[in-house]
Amino acid sequence: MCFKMRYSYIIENVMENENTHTIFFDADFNALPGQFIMVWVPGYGEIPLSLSCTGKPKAITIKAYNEPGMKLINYKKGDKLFYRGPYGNHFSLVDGKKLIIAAGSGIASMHPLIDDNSIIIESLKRASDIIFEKELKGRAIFTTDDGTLGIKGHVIDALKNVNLNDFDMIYVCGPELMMKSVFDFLKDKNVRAEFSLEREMKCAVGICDSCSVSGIQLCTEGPVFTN
Amino acid sequence: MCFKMRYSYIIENVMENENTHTIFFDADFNALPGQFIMVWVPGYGEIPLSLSCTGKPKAITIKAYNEPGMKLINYKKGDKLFYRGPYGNHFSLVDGKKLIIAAGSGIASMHPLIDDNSIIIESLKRASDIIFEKELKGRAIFTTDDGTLGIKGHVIDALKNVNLNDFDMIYVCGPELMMKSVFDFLKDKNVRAEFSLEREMKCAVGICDSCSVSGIQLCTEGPVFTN
Amino acid sequence: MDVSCNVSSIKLKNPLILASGILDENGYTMKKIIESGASAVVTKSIGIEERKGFETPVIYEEYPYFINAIGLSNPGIDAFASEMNILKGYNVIGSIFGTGPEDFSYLAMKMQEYGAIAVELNLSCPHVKGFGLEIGSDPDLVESIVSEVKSKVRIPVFAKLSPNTHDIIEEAKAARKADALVLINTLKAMKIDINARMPVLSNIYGGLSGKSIKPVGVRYVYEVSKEMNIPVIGVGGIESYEDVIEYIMAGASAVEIGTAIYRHGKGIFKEINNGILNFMKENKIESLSEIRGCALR
Amino acid sequence: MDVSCNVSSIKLKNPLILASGILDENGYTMKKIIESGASAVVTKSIGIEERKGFETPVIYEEYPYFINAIGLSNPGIDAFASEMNILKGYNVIGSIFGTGPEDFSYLAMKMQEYGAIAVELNLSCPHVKGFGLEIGSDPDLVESIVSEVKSKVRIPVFAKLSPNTHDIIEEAKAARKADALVLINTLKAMKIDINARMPVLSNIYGGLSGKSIKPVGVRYVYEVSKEMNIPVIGVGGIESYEDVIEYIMAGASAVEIGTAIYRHGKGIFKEINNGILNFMKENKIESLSEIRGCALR
Ligand SMILES: Cc1cc2nc3c(=O)[nH]c(=O)nc-3n(C[C@H](O)[C@H](O)[C@H](O)COP(=O)(O)OP(=O)(O)OC[C@H]3O[C@@H](n4cnc5c(N)ncnc54)[C@H](O)[C@@H]3O)c2cc1C
Ligand SMILES: Cc1cc2nc3c(=O)[nH]c(=O)nc-3n(C[C@H](O)[C@H](O)[C@H](O)COP(=O)(O)OP(=O)(O)OC[C@H]3O[C@@H](n4cnc5c(N)ncnc54)[C@H](O)[C@@H]3O)c2cc1C
Ligand SMILES: Cc1cc2nc3c(=O)[nH]c(=O)nc-3n(C[C@H](O)[C@H](O)[C@H](O)COP(=O)(O)O)c2cc1C
Ligand SMILES: Cc1cc2nc3c(=O)[nH]c(=O)nc-3n(C[C@H](O)[C@H](O)[C@H](O)COP(=O)(O)O)c2cc1C
Ligand code: FES
Ligand code: FES
Repeated sequence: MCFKMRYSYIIENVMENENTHTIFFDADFNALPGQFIMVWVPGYGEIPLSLSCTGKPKAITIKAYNEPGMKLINYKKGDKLFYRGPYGNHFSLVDGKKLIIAAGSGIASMHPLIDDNSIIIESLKRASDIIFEKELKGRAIFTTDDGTLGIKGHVIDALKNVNLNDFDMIYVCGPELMMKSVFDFLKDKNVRAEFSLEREMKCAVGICDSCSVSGIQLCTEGPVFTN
Repeated sequence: MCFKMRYSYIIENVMENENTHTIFFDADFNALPGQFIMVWVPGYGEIPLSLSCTGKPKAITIKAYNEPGMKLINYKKGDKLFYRGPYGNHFSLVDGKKLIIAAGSGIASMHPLIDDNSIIIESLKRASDIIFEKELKGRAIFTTDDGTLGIKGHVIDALKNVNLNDFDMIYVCGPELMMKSVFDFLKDKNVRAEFSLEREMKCAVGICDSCSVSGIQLCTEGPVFTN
Repeated sequence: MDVSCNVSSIKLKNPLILASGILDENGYTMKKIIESGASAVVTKSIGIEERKGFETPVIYEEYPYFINAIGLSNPGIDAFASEMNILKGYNVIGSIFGTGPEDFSYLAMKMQEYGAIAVELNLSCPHVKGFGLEIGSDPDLVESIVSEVKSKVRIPVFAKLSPNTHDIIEEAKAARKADALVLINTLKAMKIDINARMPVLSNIYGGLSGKSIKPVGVRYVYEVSKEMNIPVIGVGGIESYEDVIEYIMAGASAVEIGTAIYRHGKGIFKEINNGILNFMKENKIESLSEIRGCALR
Repeated sequence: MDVSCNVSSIKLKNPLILASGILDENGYTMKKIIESGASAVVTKSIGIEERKGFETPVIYEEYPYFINAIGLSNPGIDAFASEMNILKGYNVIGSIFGTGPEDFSYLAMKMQEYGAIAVELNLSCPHVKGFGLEIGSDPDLVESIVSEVKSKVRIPVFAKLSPNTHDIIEEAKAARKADALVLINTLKAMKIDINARMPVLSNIYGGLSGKSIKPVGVRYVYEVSKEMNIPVIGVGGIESYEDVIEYIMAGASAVEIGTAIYRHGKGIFKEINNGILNFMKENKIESLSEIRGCALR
């Protein structure tokens, strides 16, 4: 186990929408869907970001809110991306049918799970917030707050119409409130589900206590938990 | 490379003569003839000692002069022997006939080389100084200062009578004066010879400069040198 | 075989305490640590007011180095009441920091009220201006803080001293009224990333902890145990039962473990405890008091 | 690409100097080191009289720790003439130690007479009573030693300071008349063998060097470079070209390498030099001055 700070060169910076970018970089560490890295933007800070591609090349998909994020989405091909990791546990990989439930940038960590065997329920504020449009095409059920795409409403409104028994695994990532509502909805159904939690993370190695929930460190024992 | 202080249990302490003892200990590091260890006698000091047995069990043979030596020869079966190493390079192992030239406790480092294919020339002060008597039986030519065993005189007096071309390798260890005389004697002969040098050693890892000869550190680049 | 130990009037079932600043901001986390085998936990250092701490990055890791500049982030003593509540009945030592005797004694009284079994004065954090190190290097201030706190609380008072000093004995003597000394805090240090061409930590400087500092920690415990007659809790770079035994032979009454958790997880307390028991069995040691300070010459 | 550098008036073909105390008691050894690629060597610290140094064991090694208590063993300044003779024409920096201004200035003059290109004042050895650390922690004494030596010799004077301090800036200011500061010496530390139940080093305490102390060394170089305008030579834990670059980015004019030799051998100087050249090439750096101190904020 050695997580020293490293860097990789950026191969491509793809704008997904107004403030969301996917940054591909040339790294050869091994990682699994659900794991994250700590990205250091020298002079601006360090933030946890899920790997949105876990193969080769790797990628992160970031919705820029804060200073490091804003800086990051302006990185260019050939720039150095500094990071440490990968950290955390990962989603269970299953052979059968998968249901992916995402809201906002939560889709980033589940991007590596999308394949011909998966259906995605994604909830957005509005149609223009969509990312990974190409990958989602023909596989996704959308809900939007303003009804500009798919169902007007929340994930649960879409989830109600799905036959949960069709799926071998349900993956969920998004704002905590949304995950709570999905968790509650699934509670009395007999399904396998995994939730990826996001909390402030400072150390990512399980010693600073900033990401703890009920005595569990999300950075080392999570971020993925089962229902 | 990790030379941290370790210990092994002593299996047997064999008195070779008045103040020379062979101490067998149960260690499983790999070593070759000519290498040495730094033996720590807690509270008394640390001294370099050649391995007089390099297989299993290992052994050191010590002629006690100073405080740590005196303490060491009184160690009993079951006591802990503290040491670090093995250090240094080793004698070249050859298949053919070997001539071993030793004086005093110099024989210790060459003990592992003694076999049916070797002849030993050993010089002693007097007959009672002999050690490894059993192993030497029938293979050794002795010289003594007082004539109480073998030839009265020095190694060279014995060396003169030997046909050097019979040997594929000559090994030499003993006081520096004796080695110098052997070195000079062999200079114009066309033979392969290796000399094991002993100097004060403090660090044994090539940084304190206490064992240096002409800019070479005996502890790391020696103790074995070729003619 | 008996691994229990006493630090001043406190009896602990084993010598393994969680060090301040590591997994101890949250009541449930600390509970987990005690359930994992620690005999007590020291809380994160708590001050009068909430502090956010420094911007990220706040740690740099490259074994055997671990450098942190968390910056004394903490919720403030009032908000911390709720975490302490979760820990009722558990062995919690309240770590506190402040700028002078008033701060420290106020915080100590609060910790006592919250049920702490002892209070640990952080006189030694190396990277936060105005706290810790600057206090720790002023013997008069240390003396007045310790006296003041001692006069205000009934629970034992531990003083955690800085290793960033040239004369630990002077420092230790200034803190001699404490019921125990805690040695050591981190060494002031830093890391520059040569590819980014800048310091990694947002605060530039941080504190070096973990494996690298063990020989310094052992030396402080030894030096103080040799010169003074005061219980010492050893901290710094403990990763294995051998390290614990080394500190105990240097004179430590108990030890605190911090950084090692990131490599070994919370299981380290049970692991080390088992290691100690095995060592005692092999060496026919009945109680830790037989070997405490046995290396002192 | 240019790896040469200047330390005060001295021009070096590369920034890699052999540190004091490692393979530098013997003239032929030092010659070998220079021939292996070091741009200069610092001699073992030499005093007025011969000193045998401490009884063995004088080192303890367990990567990443290296602890030594050689005890300033040296042949005395008069006997050392013959070693210096072997080194005529080579870049030798004479390290000296003593108890006060007279000792130091006498020794410095001798070193100058022997052909040293500079003199390094060892104000910082942590484990020998009456020398080094005790001197280094007395700013007035440091100041008078540096002044006295400066007034007596023409060659540059370097002051090697102790990291066993709470305020390096105070120390550095006391030595400000020196032509360069050398940071850092070893950290006072120790090792207890738990099976022997005693300290390993005969002197009990020794100095921690090697990998473990690099973050402390870098921090001292950075802190002094930031606060003061004086050349600094970085020392402590350098094992690779990355470490050298890190020290240079922290502000070091050159570096000294010691302990790493036991793992990497004398070839380390060429190896590191090649590493630096590659790094410069990849990063399009023409001269080390482009990156010197570039991490300072
Ligand atoms: C394990 C893990 C994986 C993560 N993976 C990703 C990822 O792949 N892609 C990604 O974009 N982010 C991801 N994040 C979140 C990302 O790290 C944070 O957005 C970023 O660190 C800024 O967080 P902050 O809390 O410091 O925000 P601040 O700097 O405090 O942000 C300012 C404001 O923006 C809001 N905000 C911040 N982030 C979000 C968000 N994602 N959605 C809505 N509002 C937000 C905050 O609530 C706040 O009001 C991940 C976080 C974790 C813990
Ligand atoms: C690589 C190496 C391997 C060694 N292997 C062995 C070994 O296998 N067995 C062994 O017995 N010793 C061996 N020695 C020597 C042993 O380490 C020393 O005898 C011991 O360290 C004491 O040395 P000292 O110089 O400190 O003697 P001191 O403590 O100074 O000894 C006191 C006196 O005894 C004399 N003396 C010391 N050693 C000898 C000696 N061997 N013969 C005659 N006079 C002596 C000294 O000249 C001195 O006058 C080896 C040394 C080295 C460097
Ligand atoms: C992330 C981190 C945070 C720390 N925070 C504090 C703190 O708030 N108060 C304190 O007294 N010591 C703090 N320390 C120091 C530790 O308590 C301990 O003294 C030091 O890390 C040495 O022990 P270790 O090597 O076992 O970690 C912190 C250490 C680390 C690594
Ligand atoms: C075996 C040994 C002996 C040393 N002797 C001296 C000395 O005589 N004078 C001195 O100024 N520093 C001495 N030092 C300290 C080194 O010069 C250097 O400052 C320290 O070891 C840190 O550098 P390093 O980590 O590269 O070894 C010695 C260090 C070692 C390991
Ligand atoms: S981020 Fe520090 S414990 Fe998880
Ligand atoms: S014994 Fe130290 S260099 Fe050989």
